[in-house]
Formats: sequence, C-alpha cells, structure tokens
Amino acid sequence: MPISEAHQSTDDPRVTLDRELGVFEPVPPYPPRTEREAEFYTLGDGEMFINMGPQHPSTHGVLRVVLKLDGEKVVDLDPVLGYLHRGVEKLCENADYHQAICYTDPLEYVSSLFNEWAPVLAFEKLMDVEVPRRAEYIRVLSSELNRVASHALFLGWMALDLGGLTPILWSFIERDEIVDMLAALTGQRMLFNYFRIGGVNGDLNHEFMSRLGDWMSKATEQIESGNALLNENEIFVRRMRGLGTIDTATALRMVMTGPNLRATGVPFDIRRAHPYSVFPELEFDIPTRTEGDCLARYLLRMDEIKQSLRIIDQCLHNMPDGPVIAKLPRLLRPRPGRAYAAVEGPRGQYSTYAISDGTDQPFRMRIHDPSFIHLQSVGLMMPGHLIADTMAIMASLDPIMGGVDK
Amino acid sequence: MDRHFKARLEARFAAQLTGPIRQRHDETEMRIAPGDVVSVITALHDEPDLNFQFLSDLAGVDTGVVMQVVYHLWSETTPDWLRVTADGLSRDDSRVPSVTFLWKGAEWMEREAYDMFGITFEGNRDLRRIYMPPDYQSFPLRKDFYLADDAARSPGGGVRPMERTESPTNAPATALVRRTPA
Amino acid sequence: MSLVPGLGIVKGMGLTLRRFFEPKVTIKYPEEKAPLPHKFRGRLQLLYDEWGTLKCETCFQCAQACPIECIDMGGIDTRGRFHVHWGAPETYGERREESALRRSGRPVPDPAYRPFPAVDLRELDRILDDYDHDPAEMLAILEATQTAYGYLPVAALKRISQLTGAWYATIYGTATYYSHLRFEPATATLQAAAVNAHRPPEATYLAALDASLAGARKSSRKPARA
Amino acid sequence: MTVVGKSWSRLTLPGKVIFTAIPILLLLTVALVAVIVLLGGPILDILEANLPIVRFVVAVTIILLVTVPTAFLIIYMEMKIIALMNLRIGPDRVGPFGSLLSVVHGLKVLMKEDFTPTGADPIVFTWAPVVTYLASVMTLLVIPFAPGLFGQDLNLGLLYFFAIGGLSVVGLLMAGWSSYNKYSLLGGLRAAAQVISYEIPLTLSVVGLILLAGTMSLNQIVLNQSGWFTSWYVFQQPLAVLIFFIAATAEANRTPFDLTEADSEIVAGFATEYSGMRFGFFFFAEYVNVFIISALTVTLFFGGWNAPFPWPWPVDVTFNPGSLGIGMLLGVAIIPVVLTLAFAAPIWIASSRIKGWQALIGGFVLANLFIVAIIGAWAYIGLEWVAGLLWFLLKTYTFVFIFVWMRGTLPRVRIDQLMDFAWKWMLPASLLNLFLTAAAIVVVKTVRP
Repeated sequence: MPISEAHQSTDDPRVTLDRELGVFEPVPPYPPRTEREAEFYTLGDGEMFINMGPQHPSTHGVLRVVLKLDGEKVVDLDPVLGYLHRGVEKLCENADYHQAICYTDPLEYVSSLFNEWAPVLAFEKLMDVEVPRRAEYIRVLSSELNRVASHALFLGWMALDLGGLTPILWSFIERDEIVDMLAALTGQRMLFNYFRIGGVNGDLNHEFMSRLGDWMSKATEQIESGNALLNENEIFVRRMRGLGTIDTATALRMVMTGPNLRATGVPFDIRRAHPYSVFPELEFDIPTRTEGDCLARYLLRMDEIKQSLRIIDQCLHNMPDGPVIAKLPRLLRPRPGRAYAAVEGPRGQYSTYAISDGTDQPFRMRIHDPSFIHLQSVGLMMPGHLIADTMAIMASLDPIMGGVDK
Repeated sequence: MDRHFKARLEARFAAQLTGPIRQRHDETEMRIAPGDVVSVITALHDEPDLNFQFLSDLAGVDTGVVMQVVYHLWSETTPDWLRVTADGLSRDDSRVPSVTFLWKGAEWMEREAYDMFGITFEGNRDLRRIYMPPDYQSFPLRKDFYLADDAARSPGGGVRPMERTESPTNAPATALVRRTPA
Repeated sequence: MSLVPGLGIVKGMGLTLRRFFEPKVTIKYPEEKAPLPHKFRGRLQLLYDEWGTLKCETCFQCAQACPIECIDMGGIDTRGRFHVHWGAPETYGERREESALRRSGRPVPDPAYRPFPAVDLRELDRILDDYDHDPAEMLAILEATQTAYGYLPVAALKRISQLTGAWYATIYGTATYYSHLRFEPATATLQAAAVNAHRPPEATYLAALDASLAGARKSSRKPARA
Repeated sequence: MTVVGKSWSRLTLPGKVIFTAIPILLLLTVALVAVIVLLGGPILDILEANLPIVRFVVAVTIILLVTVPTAFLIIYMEMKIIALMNLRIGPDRVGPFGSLLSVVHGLKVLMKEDFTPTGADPIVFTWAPVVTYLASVMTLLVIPFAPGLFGQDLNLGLLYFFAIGGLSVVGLLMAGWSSYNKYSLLGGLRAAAQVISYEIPLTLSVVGLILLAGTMSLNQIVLNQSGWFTSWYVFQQPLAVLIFFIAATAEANRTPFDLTEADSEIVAGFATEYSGMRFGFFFFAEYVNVFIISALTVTLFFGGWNAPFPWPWPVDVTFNPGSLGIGMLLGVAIIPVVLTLAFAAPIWIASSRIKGWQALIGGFVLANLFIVAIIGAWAYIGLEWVAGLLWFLLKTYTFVFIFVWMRGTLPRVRIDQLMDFAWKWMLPASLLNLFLTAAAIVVVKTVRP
C-alpha cells in the first residue's frame, strides 16, 4: 500500500520527500538508452532481477550489482558504480602538487603506498627531479611490505566470502604486524602519506628495523601455516576450481593486468615490463599459472608474497646511504607538460597521467585503477554460475571500491 | 627516449600525424586527428614490428579550448610508453570512434570519459553514465563546469535541509555555463 | 589435494584445534593499550613548553596547509587582543550549522529558529542571472529584488547568498545600511506613497549632501570625492 | 506532608522499589497459603485422578524451561570457542569470562522492535518463527536425559522425532515466502530443498539401528547399550553414525551446509526481514536444533546416559543421617569450622604476604568445594539418575563442541554440490548400510539360532 505522494522524511521532520515509499526496483525508471541497457533490462520467462545492493555483506565496499537470475543460476549481471565517487580527479585539479598525494592515498586504501607512488613518479617526471637512490630503495622496501599486507588480507577475504570464519582473522593478525611496522616507519597505520615528490618523508629508524627484523624471521612459515587450512580443504578447493576461468586472449582483450592476468599465463608485470625506480637491480621472478580460474588467482597471490619477501631481503642487504629527499623549492611550479607513470600494485597496473600548465595546481590528473577494469570481466565470467559463485569470483578478482569509484 | 622508435613512427604514420612526435623521459607522444583513430590504433595493434597489445589507459582531457582523448599503449618492441592523442574535438559535440572492437575492456573507460567530459564514443555498445546519477545533466570534469549551477539545480542543492529554500522549478538554461572571461 | 577425500578437512580441523590452545593476540583496550610507535602521526596534540604555556600561537599555518581542510581551530590572536577562529564557516562562507558552531565552541544562536516563509524565487533567479551572480553588484541586485517583490524577503536574501557565495551577514549588512531597502512589505500603499512624498528626490538629496560636505571642506582642504 | 510522605520522598529509587515489593510479596504468600489450606484437598485428588496429563504438563513446562538456558549456554559456547580458535579472546566483559553475554543478547532481542515490512503477509510472517521454534523444542519430549528422566516414553519415539523435526522446514518456508524480499525467498527455497533431500539419508541411516535394537523407543535403545562402552551401537553401526552426523548437520543448517542463512551470499537468508523477538525465536531454534541433534546422536549411538564402564563395586550406600542423633548437631556446628581452618592453614603458611583474613576466606571457599565434592560423589554413587544425567550432558556437549568446531573451520558448500552429495553419496551409502546390517542379522540368526 504505497504511502501518498509527499510525506515527511523520517530523519528530519522539516524535510518533505516527494518520492513514493515503496519497493525500490532494480530496473531504472527511465526507458533504456543504450543497446546493452535494453538487452539487459528485458526479462525472459522465469527470470527475475535482484539487487545485490550497495550495502551487501560481500561486495568489498559500496558496489551495487543488478543480477538477472533464473532460479539460482545467474543469467547476466550489470554492476552499478558511483556510490563511493568522491571526485578525486576534480579535487586534485583544485589542490597543489603536495596535496594531490593526500587525495590519492585513500583510493586503494588497502595498499595506499602504491596510490602515492604513481602520482609522485608522474610529478617527478614533470619537474625533472632526480630521486636519491636511498629514497628509491626505501620506497621499494615499504611498498613491497604493503603488497604482502594487501595479499594477506586478500587470502582472508577469499575465505570469508566462501563462508570460513577463521582465516579472515588470522590474516588480519598478519596484516596488523606489517601495518604496525609501517606505522613505525611512516607514522600512519593505513593511509601513510609517506612519499614526497623527490623522495620520502623520513629515514629508516631503529624501531622499524627491529620490528622488520623479527617479522622477517618468522614471516614465511607464519603465512604458510595460516593458509594450509584452506589450500587442501576439499570444500574450499571444489568451490574454487574451474570457476570464473578466463583464457589469455579474453584477458588481454579485457585489458586485465596484475595477478588476474598472470593467472592466465601472461608474465606481464610492470616492474619487469616497464622497469621504474630500482627494480632493474633487484632480481626476483614473476610467478604465473595457466588455468586462470579462482584457485589459480588465489595460489598465485601466495607465490607473490614469497617473491615480495625476496625483494625485501635484497633491499635490506644493499640499502645505500645518502639523503632521503631531493632539494625542491617550497612552491612547486612545473613547466607546462604531460607525464604518465605506471606502478605494479597488488591488484594490477595503477597509473597516473598528469598534465601541468605552469601554475602550482595540476591542470588534469587522470588516475587509472586496476580494480575498475577487473570488475568488467565479472560480467564475462559470471553467466551460467550460481549466486554463491558471484561472491567467489568477485572475491578472487579482489576489487577495492575506493579505487573503482575514485 | 627511444630515438629509433620515433623514426619508425614518423616513417609509418607520416600522413596521419597532426604534430611533431615529442619524447620526454620514457614517453613518446604523437597527435592524430579523431578521424584516423581507428586506422592508427589498429595498425599499432596488429603490425608485428609495432605489436601494441596492451591499452594501459584511455583518458579524456579538456584543454579549456578543445577536447582530447588520450590512449596510452605498451608493447615489448619499445621500452617507452606510447601516447596517442586524438586532438581537436569540438567542445559542445565531441565525437570519437570507440576502440572497444580491439579491447572490450575499454568500454568502461570510455563510459567514464563520456560521464566526465561528454565525449561520445561511436561504436561503444554501452555509453551511459558510470559515476554520476543517471539524471545528472552537466559533465563534472569539464573546465566550464561550475558547481553552484549544478548545486542550485539539484534538489539537495548543497544547502543543509534546515535552511533550504524552495528549489527552482525550472533552472534557467543560461545558468548551466558561467560566462568566464574568454 | 590428498588421496583420502576427507584428509584436507581433517587437517584443517586439526590446525584450528591447535590454534584453540595457542596464546591469544587481543589487546584488552581500556586496561592495556597497544604501544604506539614513536613516529606516530595520528596523535593531534597541542604541545606545551617547559613553563606550561601553549606553544601554539594560532598562526593557522597547519589549518591552511591541511589538504583535506579538516582542522577547525580557534583561540586568541598572537597579541592576545581578540578571539580568532579558522574553520569551514570562514573558508567557505558556509552558513553556520548549529552542530558545527557547537563543535567549534562558538555560541549557538537561539534554538527557537523561525522558518522563514517561502517565496517564488523564479523572478529572483532571473535578476541574479542578469547580474551574472556577481557578488560585487550586490546593491543593484537588492534594489532589483525590492522592485520585483516590494520588499526584501528572507528567502530571497538566503537565495542570493547561496547563489552568489557572499555571506548572508554581509548581504544583511548591505541591505540594512541603505534606508530605501526595507524588510517588511509596506503596510499600506498610502503610507508608502506618503513616505516617498516627503523624501526629497535623489538630486536634491545629493545637493544637500554636497552642501554639508562643503561646510566641512572649509576646515580641511580635502578634495570632494565624486 | 505527613511523616511518611516526607521520609518517602527522601528514599532513593531502589529504596522505594524494596518498600513496595515487600508488602506485595507478603500478600502473595498469605494468599498462597490460604489457597493450599482451604482448597488443597479437592485439588490434590483431581490431580490423582488424571496423573498422565499432569505428568505431560509438568514434562512440557520443564522442557520449555530447560531449552532457553541450554540455548543461551550453546550460544555462549559458540561465541567463545570460535573466538579462541580465531586467536582472539571473545566475550569477556559481561559476567565472569563473558558468560552472561548470551543472556544479555536474549534480553536485547526482547527489547528490539519486531517490525513487519510493508507488503509482507502479516499472519504468516508472525507465525513462522513460532512454528520453527515449536518444531525444534517439541522433539525434546522424547529424549531420555537420565534413567527416570524423560518426557514421554513413546514406543514410536524415533518416528515422532523425525516427524516433528521435519516440521521446522515449514516454518522456514513460511518465513521465506511471507517477508516480501527476494533474498528471503531464495533462503526459504534453499532451506526447503536442503532439508527435504537430507531427510531421507537421515531416516534411512537410523533404520539399520532399529533392526538391531528391535524397538523404536529411545529409552529402550539406551537400555540396550548399558554395560561396557563396547556395547554401544557406534561400534556395531560405524557407517550409520557418519551418515547420521552429516545428514543431521544439514538438517540443522549448520556449517558447512548453512546455505539458508548464508551471510555472504543472500544477506541473512529467510531471516533477513526479521528483527526483535521474532528473530530471537529463529536464533534460539537453530541452537536448540544443535542441542537436539547432538543429544539424539548420543542417545542412539553413544549409549545415552550409560557410563562407558559399569560401576565395579556394590552400590548399596544407604546412610541414615538420623542415626547420628546428637552427633548430627555437633557435626553441623564443628565440621565447617574445622575444615575451614584445615584449609586456611596451608595458605597462610605458604607465603607471608597473604594476611590472616585472606587465608581464612580461601580456606572457607576450599572447604565448601570439598563438601560439595563429597556430596556429589555420594549422589553419583547413590542416586542412579545423577550419574546418568552427568554422562548424558558430558557426551552431548562434546558433540556440540564438534559442531561449533566445524563452524569455526569449514567454508560453505554450494547448493548444487550439496544436492549432489545428498542424492549421489549419502542415499546409496545409507541403503548399503541398511543391507549390510540386514545381511549380518540374517547370518547371525542362521549361525547361532
């Protein structure tokens, strides 16, 4: 029984709402405007729409997915974005070059050092700044730590979305150790705001080095033992194997990057394909798998943790001395120009395209986020599977809505 | 700063280039007209000696005077990033052919460019707004976007409910674009 | 995947049982606190020097530099003369909301807030559009509004303040400064006409003004301003 | 203001409460005594006339009173055990070691507003939790807790159990259908499919046992398993135990089969639109189900209230306190003091930091524990149902621990895997088990007539 047209809103009596209080249909009120919308929003027989709405327990953040269901089987799905859109690109256009780093921090909030690295690289290209080698090594060291923390959390989310309660808390324990270490180095636990144009905010200190030392000694076997619970667990493996498989050609066509692409067999990693910072001097290998299904992506991320530990080892061994930040004027006014910088984040290639027009505010700051691209391929992998598999596939792609909605 | 790559590009695309090929640090930039986008990008993608398989980024840019669409490509044949800029799109009706026939993943990037700049990509099956609510009229990232117009028109209006006056029933069309000095 | 189908599950159960008896990691917050690293920047703290006086002298450097403008601070100015404040109301000319005022420690206006009557603002929008929402033309906008509505309704002033971005206080100040702008509709047209009748026309009014200034000029030889 | 008025106003709230409560209680006791004295006679002989009905009413009230605390205890157990497995401490603020947390949850659920969404079918919506809760609570009537302690010894006990157990799925379907929400509809249909397809292996696996035991009355089955633990049916029906346990987890919607309330997929399944005490009923029904399933497994296969070993020594511990005569009074006066001093001395000597009065208190507490232990041992030997109840609860709660342990470890199964497992693995296995038992009986009959 729909309530009458205008009625008082519940949270503020002075505000009157004019929309009818009723069931919020996932179908938009206006007629379909594009071919895809028309094709999706027409129901076959026995099909129904369901709103895996903005607030749903396992859409990693505020994402709405309209599922077209035939009973339990998913026929098609249409992700609706924009619930977490803060207009970071517009904000960066009204902020100066230092403040832009703060705005890009909370984009992929689980691995925010990478969010800072891309814009900092782009601005350094704009201003032709020579970064001291010690700063480069500290950047690689701290970001690899951040990558291990992000992957450890991914392993927990994966199990949580399939119903396991314990792995998520074990992975949070591991992540907390790493995040405490980074707090000792950078001063913040999650949104570090540690990289500066031309270097890093502060040098290594004893507290960070001692914590890193005893964590490194027990890191590998701790992560291994935590995941042993799930790797051979029949229920977990049966639910993950052969799910959401994607072959190399489609992955390339879907512009996928990072672990999701390497799980299909393409060894494309920006640290090797387009080396930046000091990666040419570090030797580590790029793990790849061939099946390209959820299980491959899950196991690949565990191999990547091992590689990151190797990189951290090498950084610690040949850490040069010297300054930590280059000499820069207080007010940065780069000459008009354009720069593009890409960084290999835990979820894929994270890049920034900065245009400067001579003033102290960037003219345009384009941010490319890997999770934004991977969410498209969910629509490709999904049809034919069940609702329970949407969770597994989306968890295996590991999207972070902060980065997707920018 | 791959000099050979610049020479190869100039040799191959002499006709379509609308400006000199600029190189800075590890990027090579070439400007083409919007009409040649399909031919240039397919050539870059298919020819074995160029072999640009990866479209790493597709961005819309509003230079205040003219609209641009910028493609960043990567291939193992050259250590540089290649930036192809489709330049000279008119501000009020900017049209560019879509690249979804090569990379289906570019669909959402084009949707975002349309949502933020109003650039329509012909050939994109699904060109609707991706971030903004569907009934949003103005394009936020354009240089002539003025928040107050938009705030004045949308019901919330950027003013707290406590002090909200009646929202204007029909927003004056002229309020859409604030007359900045030319 | 081992040969025996159930082995993976059993091994997993064994692992959870072992962790059941291992020491726990929870920090019981109020009783035991986690050790914060020395370089922890999460603590916003006002520092005191050795004599116990506040080191902060409200120079607002931090508030200006803060990228997300989350610093809302107030205090006495450097020479201790008057109360200063930096926060959203100052930077954005934002109407002060009660909770914001209370948060920033400023007096909250009388809670018996009288919602002002609504007025059809389309006419006002046309006027504002003519003057291109420009706050510098405030007097002309106010006079045009008065001719359109007969007086200056509060809703119109709020609307002007919202669209031009000028503070409501300054608009109110400008409106009250000029005697010919009024806030209530004239009670009777007759009374309005009578008032207008007695009011000298503009030219004579300015002439009288010059005359009085001339008198003043005899004493201090300042050039008369146009 | 009279004196009373003035002093009354000076009283604080608790004071006022006490001074109003005392007169009311006095009045009530007086009324009760009056009723017993005046009407006692006729009431008693009415009760004598139809004793079985009284017995049934008493049994039902006891069961209803027993289920709520067991549900609270199991909820607390689950929270604490899963927390400890996750390397965290779990509830430790409300009551000692957080034990009162589930009670507080119960009260909170009572306080919350139970809201019927617009468009929901109100009658079916309100009665769904009642049906689910009753279906799971009524099955307790049949379970023998101790030698004399059971609601009703039906000779069709097992059949009654499965019949009533099947009713709970009706409640889930009603909830799923009536709450006008697509997620709960999915949850309800999943519940129906899961419980029906696991009902068959559940019942078939027990039929083998019935062939062995010869009867369906649970009390008789437990009596057959008395003596050494080798006479338990688990050793004669190993495959049946496995099938029964797995099918029972699916029946109770417990992990790894908790698809009906799969939080990560369909929000909260059939209970999405429920709030307040209605959700409380669903919540309690689930945990009472866990208790019933473990109780039934123990009764059928692990010897119910039988101890694993028969009591070796003769049992006749008859002790008549009256025979002590005056010694009784002396004992009651002296023994506590002597014991307290006996226990306080070692504490006081142990370390000089402990003061005298602290040692005494410690001694007193230890003395009490000692006396309780003695009385407990005497009851264990003397009263038969005390031992039975103790062993029954011990075994049942080990199974509850196993359920919670599984919940902490295993991920969730997908709906089609669940169905395949039921129809392609569990059903054939239970049939196989049935044939094997029948064949064994025939062979045994022919060899030793």
